Order: sequence, then structure tokens, then C-alpha cells
Amino acid sequence: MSAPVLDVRSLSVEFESTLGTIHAVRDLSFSIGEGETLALVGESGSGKSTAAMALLRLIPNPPGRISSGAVLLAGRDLTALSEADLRGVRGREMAMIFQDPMMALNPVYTIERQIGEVLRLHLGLSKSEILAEVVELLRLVGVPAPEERARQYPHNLSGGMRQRVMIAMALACRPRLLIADEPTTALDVTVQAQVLDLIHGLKEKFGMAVLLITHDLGIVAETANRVVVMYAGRKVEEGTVGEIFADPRHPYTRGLLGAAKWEEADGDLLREIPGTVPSPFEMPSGCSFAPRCAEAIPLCRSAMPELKDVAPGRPVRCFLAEGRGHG
Amino acid sequence: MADGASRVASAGGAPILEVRELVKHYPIRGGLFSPSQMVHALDGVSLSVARGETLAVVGESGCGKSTLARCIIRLEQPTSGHILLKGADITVLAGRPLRELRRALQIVFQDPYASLNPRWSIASLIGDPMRLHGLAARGERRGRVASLLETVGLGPEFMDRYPHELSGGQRQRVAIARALAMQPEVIVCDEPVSALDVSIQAQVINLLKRLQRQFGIAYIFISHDLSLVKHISDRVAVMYLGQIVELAETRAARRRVLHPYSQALFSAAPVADPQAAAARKRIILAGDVPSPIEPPSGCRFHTRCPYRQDRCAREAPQLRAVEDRLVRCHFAGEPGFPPEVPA
Amino acid sequence: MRSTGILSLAMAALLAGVTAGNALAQPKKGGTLTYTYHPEPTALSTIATTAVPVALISTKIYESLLEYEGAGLTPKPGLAESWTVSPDSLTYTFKLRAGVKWHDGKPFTSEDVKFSIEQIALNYHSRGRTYFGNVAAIETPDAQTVVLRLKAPIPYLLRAFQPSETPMMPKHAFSEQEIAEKKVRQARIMQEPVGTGPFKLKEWRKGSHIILERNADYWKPGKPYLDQVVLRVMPDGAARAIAVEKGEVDLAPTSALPPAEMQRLSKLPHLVASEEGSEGLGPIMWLEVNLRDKPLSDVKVRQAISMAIDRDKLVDVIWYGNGKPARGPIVSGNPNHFDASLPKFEYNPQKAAQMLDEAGYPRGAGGVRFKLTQNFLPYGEEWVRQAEYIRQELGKIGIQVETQSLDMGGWLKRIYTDWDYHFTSNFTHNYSDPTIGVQRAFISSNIRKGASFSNSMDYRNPRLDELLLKAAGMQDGPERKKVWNEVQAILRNDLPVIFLIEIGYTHIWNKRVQGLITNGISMYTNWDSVWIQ
Amino acid sequence: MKKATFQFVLRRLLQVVPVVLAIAAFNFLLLRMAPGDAADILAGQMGHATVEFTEQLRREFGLDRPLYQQFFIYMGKLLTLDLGMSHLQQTPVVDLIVDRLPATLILMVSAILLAVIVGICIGIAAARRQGRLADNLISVAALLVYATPAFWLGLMLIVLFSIKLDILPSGGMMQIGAGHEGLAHVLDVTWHLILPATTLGLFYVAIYTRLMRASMLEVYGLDFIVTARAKGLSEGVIAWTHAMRNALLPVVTLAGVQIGHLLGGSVLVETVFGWPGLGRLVFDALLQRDLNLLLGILFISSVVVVIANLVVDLVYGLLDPRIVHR
Amino acid sequence: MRRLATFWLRYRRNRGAVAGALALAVILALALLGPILYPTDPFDMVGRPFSLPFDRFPLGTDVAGRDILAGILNGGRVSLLIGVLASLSATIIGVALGAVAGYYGGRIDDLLMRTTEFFLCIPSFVLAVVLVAIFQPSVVTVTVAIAVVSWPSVARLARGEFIAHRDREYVQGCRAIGMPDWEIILLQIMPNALPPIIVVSSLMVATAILTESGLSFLGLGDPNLVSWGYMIGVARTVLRTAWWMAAIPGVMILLTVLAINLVGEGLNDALNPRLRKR
Repeated sequence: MSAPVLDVRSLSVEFESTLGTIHAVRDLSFSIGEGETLALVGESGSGKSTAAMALLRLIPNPPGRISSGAVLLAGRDLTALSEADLRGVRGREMAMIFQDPMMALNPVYTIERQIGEVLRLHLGLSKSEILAEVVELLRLVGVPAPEERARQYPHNLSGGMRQRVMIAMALACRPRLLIADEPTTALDVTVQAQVLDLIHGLKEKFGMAVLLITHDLGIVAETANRVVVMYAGRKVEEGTVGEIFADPRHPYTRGLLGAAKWEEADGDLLREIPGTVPSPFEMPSGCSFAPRCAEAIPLCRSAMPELKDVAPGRPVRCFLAEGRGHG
Repeated sequence: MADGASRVASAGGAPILEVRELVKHYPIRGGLFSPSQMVHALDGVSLSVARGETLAVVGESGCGKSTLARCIIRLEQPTSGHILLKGADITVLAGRPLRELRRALQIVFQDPYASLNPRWSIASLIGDPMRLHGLAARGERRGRVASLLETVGLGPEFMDRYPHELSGGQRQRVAIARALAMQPEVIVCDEPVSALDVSIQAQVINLLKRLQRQFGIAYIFISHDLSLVKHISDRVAVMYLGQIVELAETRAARRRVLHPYSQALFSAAPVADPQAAAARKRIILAGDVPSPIEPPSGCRFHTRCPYRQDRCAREAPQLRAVEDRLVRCHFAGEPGFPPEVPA
Repeated sequence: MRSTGILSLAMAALLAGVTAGNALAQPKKGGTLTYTYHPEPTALSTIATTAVPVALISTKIYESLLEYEGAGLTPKPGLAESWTVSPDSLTYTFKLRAGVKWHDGKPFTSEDVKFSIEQIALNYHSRGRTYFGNVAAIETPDAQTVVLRLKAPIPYLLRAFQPSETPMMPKHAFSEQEIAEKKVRQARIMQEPVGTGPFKLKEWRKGSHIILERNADYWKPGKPYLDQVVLRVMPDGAARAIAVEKGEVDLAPTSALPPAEMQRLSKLPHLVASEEGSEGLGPIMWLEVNLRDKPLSDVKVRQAISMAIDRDKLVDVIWYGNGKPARGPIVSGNPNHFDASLPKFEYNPQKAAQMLDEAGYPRGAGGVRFKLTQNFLPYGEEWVRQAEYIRQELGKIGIQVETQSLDMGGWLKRIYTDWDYHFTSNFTHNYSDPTIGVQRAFISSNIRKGASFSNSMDYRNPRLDELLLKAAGMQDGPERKKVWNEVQAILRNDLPVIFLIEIGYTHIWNKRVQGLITNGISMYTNWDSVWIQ
Repeated sequence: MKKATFQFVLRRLLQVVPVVLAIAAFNFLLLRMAPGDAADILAGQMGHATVEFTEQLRREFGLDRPLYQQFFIYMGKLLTLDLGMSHLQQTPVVDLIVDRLPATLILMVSAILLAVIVGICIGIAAARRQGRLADNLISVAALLVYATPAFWLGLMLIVLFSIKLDILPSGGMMQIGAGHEGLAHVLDVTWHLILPATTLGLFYVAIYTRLMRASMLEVYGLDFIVTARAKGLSEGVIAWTHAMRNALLPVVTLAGVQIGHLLGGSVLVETVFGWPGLGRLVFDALLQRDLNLLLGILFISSVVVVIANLVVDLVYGLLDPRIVHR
Repeated sequence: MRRLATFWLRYRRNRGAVAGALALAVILALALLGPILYPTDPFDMVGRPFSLPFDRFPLGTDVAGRDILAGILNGGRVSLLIGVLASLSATIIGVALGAVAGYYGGRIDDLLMRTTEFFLCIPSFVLAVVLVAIFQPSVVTVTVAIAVVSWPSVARLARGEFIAHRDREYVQGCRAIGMPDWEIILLQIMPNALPPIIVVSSLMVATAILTESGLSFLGLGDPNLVSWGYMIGVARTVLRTAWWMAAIPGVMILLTVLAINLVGEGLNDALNPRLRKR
């Protein structure tokens, strides 16, 4: 594998609040290569979306800040860039699409203007070039009648079309990395399939790296190459899709998979993870998953396990992970 | 009519709740110069559910499944059609009889953050139904609330808390306890877990299943999550643009579906298994769901159907028995239809 | 000074004082005189209304037969060159000036005079009947001669020809129909005035200003001196004061400024303040008392109330020294009719309380003898202050007063139509003769519902009625004065109203304005001799 | 689109007719409850007037008829847009209003423009510096201005700028008698407009500053701002295009509601500055019981409010493409 | 109790609001206790007019030689009374009508909307002036007039809130358990709809005080009572001679209105559920 497109090293993000500091992301490292899709999986509050926002330095400051770590995009550390230089990266080398395409598009501007903005800013295209390029981009993402759609406003479009527009906007400068934050959660199943298909096809076509953020293991199974599982701000397990689904090593991953595979529990009760995600203000001592973990040993409640490779490229944050293969 | 199909159509045994040809149209107010329009939310939906049974209603947003739920528990007045509870027509009830009816028919909403009034304590939220229906004297009420909380897996210590102090899963348990307080025979579950975290969903689904076994409650389970539906339901109704397009036993539907829309829907649902995902072929439908204001002529699915014929645009298919189920398609039941692998 | 009736010396002295250091200044032609008053006039002729703002401006446009000198308003020639009065005082012959032209160029004739009296003054002017009710006939033997034949003597007839009271209107400007249907008020001339005066209308921007410009064809050669007279409408008193102070406005006539501001402005070096020049109006203020019910029907109670009010303090504090305590119904500035021997009203709250005890109104719970409702004339701040002061003072002698605020419409209705009040402040003008300004308020025949500024008190005194009617038919002189003296004595004793103060009309002007004060109605003269330095 | 807008305007106007007529009827009946009438006042103004004289006036004004007759006569005339004659001035009410309306409109429009433009700019500036010193200062200043009675402020401004500094006129709408024409006239009026428009506008500047700030902060919390940032747009561009246009919507809505308030506020400001507008006329007409004039002004002002609201709606439609005028 | 405590926790975060509450408390205390502690009658001519503050009288005397401090203390009572009563009545009327219209919609709603449109079309201050002038100025008419011109905005707000809430799931849930409408309106929606209404009506107190002062400025105040607006009205004509005379009550109004606004903002922060989620 050549040098990764994105290399995140020990990234930590904090938020100040009146009740204390929230460590939303702690010591997160991962990398994505060209043409690869990495899925960042976790429940709400796991820090996956915060991590994605931190990559583009879009964490509102105050109250949030990147407290440590580095984000290397093609070898360049984004955390060290000036705000102006950073703007040259955003939208050009690294683009992002969001969960709710209705909210993510400005309701008062036309599609053409919103996509065109990127083209003018980063590529310096002229007015007529912009229109042609916008139409081309819309065609690329499968928007029917692109000339007409370009002149319309977001509210004229359906949810799926809007997400296609978002993708077109993200792809306008052929970025090296596309961050897709829950890109299909707000869409219907049949449309979700269309959009995932589209992202996959475009990734192949342009050789982008894709960071897919999702809570849906079904989507992970269908689209990702590698998976990073997060819990309470930390990475708890990483591996290829095959490894994670076939051989989950962390009890949380196992719990998630169990809860997701409805069909395997035909007629019976599902395997459930008891309890709830801990509040960021009341993090348990020791392993943050310990209170919900059926297999926890006393050590789990007193010390936080480190990530340990159980196999090459297979780090797991669990005292019991080793020696437990294929359980 | 095939034997299996008749069983599917009218639920096993005597239905506790029956819906006949339910229609709901919403007017959209027109202007002075523009005619008013109608949203066809429901167009002739019929189904039934038996004691202790779970009937799932699936479909994408805008298919009318939530309207169906609200019509059934009489939060909205259907335009036409009938709703029968234990054989009695409850479509036109009002006032006291309607309130009596409420006891038997309850609902659990999708969003546990929105479905509990943040101003009241858990005890009064769960105690309200008892108070309103005189189910427990004032003195007994707290005891009853405590035991209901126990039933849904929460301790009595929750009684004096407020909804905002609870997690999503806990709130949904409270919502279920509130419905249970009426000792209902049918609960309409409107996407009860879709707002919850994955790890919590299983808890709530398990709770619902346990309660069903314990009290013999019938569920009408509205959802867009096909894998969940396949897991929990006994029968499944697939809706598209205000109509049921396929109604089958879940067991049978898991094997195969006959309507092209059901087929696309089921194939589009992601499966949490990379190998299976890689192996299977997905049908990716073109376009979006058409507007329910002006539904397509003929078969409502024809604009997106990969197998459409000229006839589909002209002639509206009826819901008819095909093999062991009901299907609304001209060609269902023909040999090799729908094809296993799309063209 | 004013009581001498000899004007010229007094006037010269006054002018000298005003133009100190510049005593020999010659009148200069040109310039604009800007004055401010509020409210804005509703018309440009006093036949529609005689309200102060209207009279202030219309008198520059319209003239009457005579002009006047001095505080006592000694008649002198105006549009009438000369006049004669028959020995029996029943025939007045006026010789009109030749060559006088209306603003539209048509000649002014005796027909216009006859028309102005018969059709306009008698029909439309609110005092027309008082002035000319006893006129039997008006003859116009030729274009320059007018003869008035009377049924009975009119003692004040020669003072009736003031421009605000009997303005000469051009007959030709009215259509037959307007006259016949009594639609004079809607006539075009009401908005586009045509007079004989030294100024004519140039521009009227409603709500903002009125500009009068010099009448080039004015009949007095070389006059007027001013090019323009401008009225600036400024609704806020403080803003008016500021404009005067800044010199944006040259003149604030007839107490156009808040009294407190007048006191301050009068001390500024570039401004002059004077109460002179309004003697012909004779403003007087009193508490009008409803005599229909107890306890106010009891004269002792009224006398006690009168004694409880410190008029000096009232003048001093509420009116900022603007005016003087009243001594009776006739203002002390009226040289012809005022009884100068009258003492000031006594202020003695202890005695007042004692009188109430004697009258049978002992103090009750909380020291309250009885309760009264007070109204006040809605003319502005000071009237409210005064009401507040009176409430406090009467409270001290055990009369609990509640003040009720009404606007002009409500006040007029309540006082003069409903007679539904206990007491209220009121303010009237004596005008040039008590028969015009005093008689109306006290004569019992004027107890009529709906008649404003009439005898609302229900005061009936046959002796007084007799005296008033007698005075109305006499020529001015010592005999008539004796009658008025008795009237004043009766009213001072009966107190059908509680005379408070003679409010001075204070005019404030910039020192560059010259020749403003000329007689007892200085602001209602045509200002043809006013000039700007 | 054009046609739709036209239809929208037409429909709105038609809808408003009954409201405006109802207002006229309400006003008529309300004002007739006031004791005294124009004849009383006029007679009173003349000093002593006889009963006959007052009755004659009343006949002339048509005030002697039964109330219901007066009402139907008035409403009937109103339908033909005839506002009748002013009792006191004996001039058609329409003429009087036409004389005064422009002044009020100039004052109101400049005040609201001032308020909207300045308020929006300051509001945006504050929102971009949320929590910092500049934001706090702006917020405090806005609150202070918001709490200041307008008439009091007007007087203080006169004291400062007109008396102490002597750089602005203390009142009036133009230099009287100067006879300026064309541009000179416009400049003259502008010169006189500064203080009254500021007095009337400052309060609304405070309102719009606060509202715009809050609205901007709300918009800043929306996802499309994150999208804009992710595209690489600068904060300035985001604030003045993406955020502002959306944040304007509630501000514009408020502007519509405020028109009526503004008219009310102009009563006080016109009083203080001697501005020859409708605001003061309404008060004088009320005190003089000039019924027709008063009704006419109230009628016109409700029409002004209605039209202003319509304009606001149209502006809203321009700002927000989601609004479909149906 | 606990909810009160959490409310206070949230409220306390806004320092301006705390300052405003303190200031308001002081003003209220002065208005309530002041006339008892400083019993001079505000209408008594106790000295020469225009005496300077801190000379013989703490705040000097007014145009008629009356003690300004006595006026400030007594006037606060009237201003606040009018402000609070007018806002309270406007709120009660507005909420009642808005709630019914918003909850039921349909004809009732149409009627209310037409009515509020009606009021929006009449400049509110002008209407207040007309009402007070016609029915004679007194505390009651001023209060009623202010309430009459204020309720429509509350009604609109309440209606909006009720429309926003009536189809929420918790309301539907209440209907589903057979709760009668009045109980849903009063006990379920009302507590949730009230916070923005409380905020608006607290701000309305400030507006009402300003309106009262505007009316007094035009000479339409109760002549028997001293209010701050009345005091400005008294002093406005002598602004040049004695600016402090208008400034003192002006500053009192400003402070009170400011304090109320700060409290209103604090309430907004503490009660607004939208902000709370963040």
C-alpha cells in the first residue's frame, strides 16, 4: 500500500462546558489509502462525527478545540495550517457530505450557485464555465435534467436528489478524500441504495479515499473496506470488514453485531447490550464499556486497556481480546 | 382464493382489530385562483390483526403507514372506511365511548424525546391513564406505577424523575409503560425503535416481545427497517403510496416476495454480513417516490417499476390472492415473475 | 402707564427701552419675521373661528375699518379715513379711503363693508350678534360711504372694527349660492384668502409653515417694511423655546412658550419678553363653580375656598410670575372699566377652615369635610399643575378633591352641556368691553345648555342682571363706570366663580424685531410697521 | 411567477378590504363614544358661542343626524373612497392627508431603513464576535437604547446637537422660505430629517440589532453553515451571504409587524420635532373632535400598514424561494 | 423545588440577567417601601421650584416645588403597577384566545387571526391614545388601553406555540389515553408553551411602562397620581432649565425597562427549550 491519503495520529478533541471538560475524541489514530473506504462506526456520542469534523478543523472554537494530535492529508499536517491555507484544502482536497441534505444545503440559493461557489473559489472558473461544469457534475451524480435542476432551489428537490447535489458539490474539485457523515440516514431504503451505489462508483472512478461515518452495520458490510469501531470517544477495534464481521474481538463490537443481525434471532429474543452509553460527564473509571460488558473482570473497572494488536493491523482495546479469536 | 392467502388476509383466528377499506385524503388549501388539492395518504387499506399477533406495516416515507397508525387509534378521522375493534365499528365514535375505546387501543410513538411531556414526572405520566379511566384509586396509583415500571424493566426510583433525566431507551420504556397502564389489547407501534441507538434497539424490541407473550397484546408494528420487521412480525404488509401492495406471512416473505416494489425494497435493505452483501444482487430503483398529491395513474408503482408494461400505466391492479399472499400487481403469480435477478 | 390711556408717550418709552442703544434706528425695509405658535391655524380668516392661532395670522391679511392705539384701544383711521357719530349715538357714518384694492386687484367699496357686517359677521362670527345685534340698517349712499343705523346704542361699537373681530371680506369672492346656502365656510377664499392687508398668502404647508409675503400694492405708502411673515408650526413647547432661543424663530406671541421657558428665555440678552400689548383681550382665569348643589351653593364655602388659595404663589410658582392675582371679573389692565380701588383677595387657610366649620361642614374621618371633583381646562401643563396645587391646598382645609382629566371636547360637553361638574378652572377674555366679555358669564339669561363659556354655574342675581343690561345700553363714561363698579363688587362678594389670576399673555421676541408692541391687541394688528434690524 | 405574484397581491388586497372596512367601522363607533363633537370645539374656540350658533355648526357638519344615519353615510362614502370634509378646516380630508402623508412616509421610511440597515450590520458584527467584548458592548448599547423613551431621547438629541453643538436644526422639515429647488431641497429636507429619523429609528436599530444577532447565531447553528465552511468559504463570505440571507427572514417578518408601531411612535417624534406629518395631526384631530379627519387618518394609516405588510411579504418571497405566493 | 433549583442554575449563567434581577428587586423594594420610609406627599409644594438635587431635597424639586424623590418613589409604584397589570391582562386574554385558536384551528382560528390582523393594522400607540382620550385618563383607562393594544401579539405567539405543540407526539399520546381537551390545553400544552410567552410578557411590562410614559408625555396620564412618565411630562418643557428633572425619572424608566429586559433574556435562556438542548 502506498502512502496513505489521510493519516490521523493521536487526535484528541475537547469541549469546554460549564459542567466540565468533555473529551469527545481521545487519542484516535487511523489512516485511509487511495481508493479505500474506511468506516467509522459507533453509536451517538461515540465521537465519530466529532472526529470527522475535526479532520477539517470544523469544530466550533470555543467551546471545542483539537487538544492534540495531527491530521496528515497527503503528508501535510492540517492542524498546523493557517486558517487561510486551510480554506484552500477544504472543499478542494477534502470534501464532506452530511447526514441531512435538506439542512446541509442553503435553502435560499440555487443549486448552481451553491456548487458554483466551490468552482469559483478553488478553480477560479468564469461564470459560463461554472454553469457548464455544474451541469456536468449534476449529470455525473445522476441528476436527471441537470440544466433545469441547476436553476432550482433545494426545496424543489427530493431528499435523494439533494444528497446527489451534495455529492456533486463535494466532488467539484475532485478531492483526495471524501468524508461522508451518515450520508443515507435521512433517506429511504431504496434511495439509500442509490446513493451508496453512487458513492461507491465515484470512488472507483476517481480513486478517492472515503471516510464513511455510520452507525448502520449493514451499510458498513456492504460498502466499507476497513472498519474502525468507536465507543465513548475512543477507538476500540479496527480491522478489515471481513475480520470485524467474522471475528469481532471487542465485546462491544460483538454486541453491536448481535443487535444488528435481527434475522439470526428468528422468533427469539435478541442479544442485547444492557445499560446505556455513559454520559460524558460521568465516565466510569477503567474501561468505559465495562459497566455494560457481560465479560468484564475486576481489572476492567479499574484500568483503561490500551489498544493492542491482536493481529497485524488489528488493534483492539480490551484486556481479554487476545486469545479469544473466533469466539 | 388459495388457502394460505385467505389466512393472510384475515389474520389467524378472530381478528381483534380490523381495518376495512380505509381512505384518508387531506385537502391542501388552494388559493383564490388555484384549486384546492388532495393528498392521497391512504387509499383503501384493509388489514386485520389477531390477539397476540404482530402485523408489520413497512414502506418508505410518504407511503401512508404513519397516517394509518393515527387513523387506527382515532387521532385522525379517516375520510372513509371502517375500523372494527372486536367486531364493533369504532370509526365514528366520539366523546365518552371514544374514551372508553382508548383503553383497548394504544400507541407507542417513534420519538421518545417528543412523546413524553417534559413538564410532568414519570409517576404522573404513567398515572395519567389510570386517573382518567378510574383504573386505580388515588392511593393505589403509585403502587401500580411502580409495578408497571418494574414490568418495563425500570425501577420504582424512576417515579419522581422527569423525562429529560432519562436516556432514550428509558423514555421509550416509560412510553410503553404508559400504554400498558390502560391494559390495552392492541398497541400500535409507530417506528418505536428507529430513534434509538443500535445497542438500545434490541432492548426495547425484546421488551415488546416479552410483553406480548405475557399479556397477549396484538401489535401493529409500523417500520421502515426491513430486517427488524422480518425479525419481529408474524405477517407483513408492504405499502406504497397509500396502498398495500403485498401482504404476506413474514416467514413466506423472507423466502420470496412477489411484488416488484417489495422485491426492490427487500433487496435494497443492507445486510450486516459482508459475504452475503457481496454475493447478493440489489435492485436499485430509479427515481423517487412520486408525490401523493397526484399519484401516478394505473399501478402507482409503474413509474419506477423495472418490469412495467403499457397496461400498468392504464389499469390499476387490485389486491389479489396470489399463492399464499395478497399482491397488487397485474403480473404477480405469472411464472418467473418477478425475475430473481433484475435485468 | 396703561391706565392713563395716553399712548404715544408710553409707547415711545417702551420702544426706546426695547431698542436700547439704538434708539434712533430708522425702520429698515426687507427681512422676514418668523413666529411660532401651536396649534396650527385651521383657517386663514376669523369668520370660521376666532381661535388665537387663526387671529394671529388672518389679521395680517384682512383689515377692518379702524385701527387702534394704546392699551385702551383708541380708534384711529384705517380703511375708514374718518367717521362721525350722531349725538344720540344711533348713527355712525364712515368715510372709506379711496384707492384701496383687494389682493386680487378689485377695489374695496362700501358694498364690501355692508356685506362683511350683514352677511359675514352677523352670520358667522361668534361675537357678531353681540357687536351688531342692535344694528337696524346699513346704508351705502356711495362707494366710499357707509352709514350704520342702530336700534339702541352700542357702547363698544367703535372698538368692534378690529381685524380679528370684524374683518372686511371681498363680496365678489363669494358666490350667490354660498351666501344663500350659508356655505361660506366652504368657500374657496377660506383657503386662498383675498384681503386688503399688508401681507398676502404665499405658501401654506399644512403641519409645517405658512408664508405670507409683502403686498406690493398696499395702500399705506412705503409699508409694510417686512418682506415676509412666516409661521412655523411646532407642536412641542420645548422645541418652540429652543427655536426661539436659537434665533430660528423671531417671535413667540401670546404665551406660545411654556411659562417656565419664558422665564428662562426672558433673561437671555438677545430676547425680549413682555406682557404688554394684550390689554385689549383682557384674559382672566377663575374657578368656575357649579352652584346647583350643596356645599358649593353655599357662599360661605366658596369664600372659604377662595381664601384657601394663595394666588401669589399660584402666579409665582405655577405661572412663573406670568400674570397677577385677579381682583374681580374685570382685568386690572382695562383702563376704562376696572375698579382700581378693589383690594386683593385674602389668603388665609386657617380662617378658611374656620369658615367651613361655621358653615356647618366639620371635619370627618381622616380630616375630610366633603369630597369634590375637579376639572381643569385642557390648555396645557400649567393647568394640570394648577389643578394639582388647588387639590393640595383644598386638601389642607379638609376638602378632598379628585381631579378628572378631560380633553377639550369632553370638557366643553361636561361643563356647558351636561353641567355635570363641581368646579373647574376656566379662562376667558374680557375683550375690549365687559359687556362683550364679562356679561356673558354671569347674566342669568345665559344659563343655556350647550352655550360655551356662558353661565354654566347657574348663577342668578336679578340685581346683577339689571346692572349688566343697563351697562350694555350706555355710552362709556363715568356713569357707566359706576355701574361696572357695582357689578364688580357684587361678583367679588357672591363669588359665583372664584377669581384666580389675570394670566399675562407674554410675547417673547428677538431684539432684532422692532415696532411690535403698538396697542392693546398688538399681535392682532397687521404688523405693517414691524421691521427687522 | 410574475402572474402568480400579481395574483397574490390582488388576493391579499381583496382579503384586506373587509379588515380595513371593519377598522373604519370600529373607529367610527369608538370615536363617537367620545363626549363632545367638532361643533362644541369650534364654538368653544370662538370664545362665547350661543346655542343656536353651535346647533348651526352641527347642522352644517351633519352631526345632527341620528348616529346610524351618519354611520351609513360615512361608510357609503368610504366605499367610493370619499373621506369627507374636515369639520374644523372645511377642507376635504383627502387633501389634508395628502399634504401630510409624504412627510410621515419620509420619516418612517428613513427610520426603518436606518433601523434595518444599521441594525443588520451591527447585529451581524455582534454575532460574528459572539461572547467577545465588542459583542457585549453592542448588546449593552442595544439594550440601553431599547429602554430609552423615544420622546426623551429626541429632546436630549435636540439639546446636544441643536443647542450645544448647533450643527443640526431643532425641528421642522425644511428651511422655511428658502425656496430650495431640486437637489438643494432634497438636501435641505435630509438635513432636517437627521434628528427625527434617528430618534424614531434608534429604538428599532436596537430591536433589529438584537434580533439580527440572535437570528445569525441561530443560523450559525445550522448545517449548511458547516457545509459552507467545509467548502472552504471564508468566514466573511459565509456571514454576509449564506448566514445573512437566512437570518434576514425573521427580521423582515418583524419589520412588517413594526410598521404599525412605527406609525404610533411617529406621533411622539413628530410632536417633539415639529415634523409636519400625520402622526401629530392625528393627535390634534382627536383633541379637536375632527371626526372625519381622524377617521380618514386612521383609515389611511391602516391602508399604509396593509401595503407595507404586503411589500414585506413580497420582499420575503424574494429572500426566501421556499415561499410560494398562492 | 428541584426544578426551581435547576432553573436558577440555568438563569444564573447569564450574568446580565442576575444583575437585572437584582436591580429589579431594588426597584420593586423602593416602589413598595419607599413611600413608607419617605412619607412626603409627592404633590405637596414643599419648597421653591427648581431646587437642585442634593441641595435641600435629595433629588431637588420639580417645576412646582415638589419633592422629586417623593415623586420617584410614588411614581415607581404607579408605573410598575400599570406595566404589570396591563401586561398581565394582555397575557391572560392573549393566551386564552391564542390557546383556543391554536389548539382547535378552523373557524375560531380564522376569527382570531382576522382580529389580530385588525389590531395590527391600527397603529397601537395611536389606538391607545384614542382610547385614553375618549375614556378620560385614569390608571384604569391607561391600563386597559395598553392591555387592549398589547394582547394581539401575545395571542399570535400563544397560537403559534399551540399550533406547534398540538400535533406533537406527547399531545397525541394524551389524546390516545383519552385525556379531555381542556386538560390537554391547560395541563399539557400550556406548561410547554408558556416559557416564550412568559418571556414576551415580561418584556411587555417594559413596553407598557414606556407606553404609559408616552401617554403621560402627551398629557394623557392620570392627573391624581404621580408616575415616572408623568414626571417626564412635567419636566419636558423645562428641559433646558433643569435637565435633571426629566433625566431622573427618565433614568428610572430606563433602568427599570433595562432590568426587565435583562430578566426577560435570562428567563429566555433558562426557559427556552431549544437553547437547553445544546
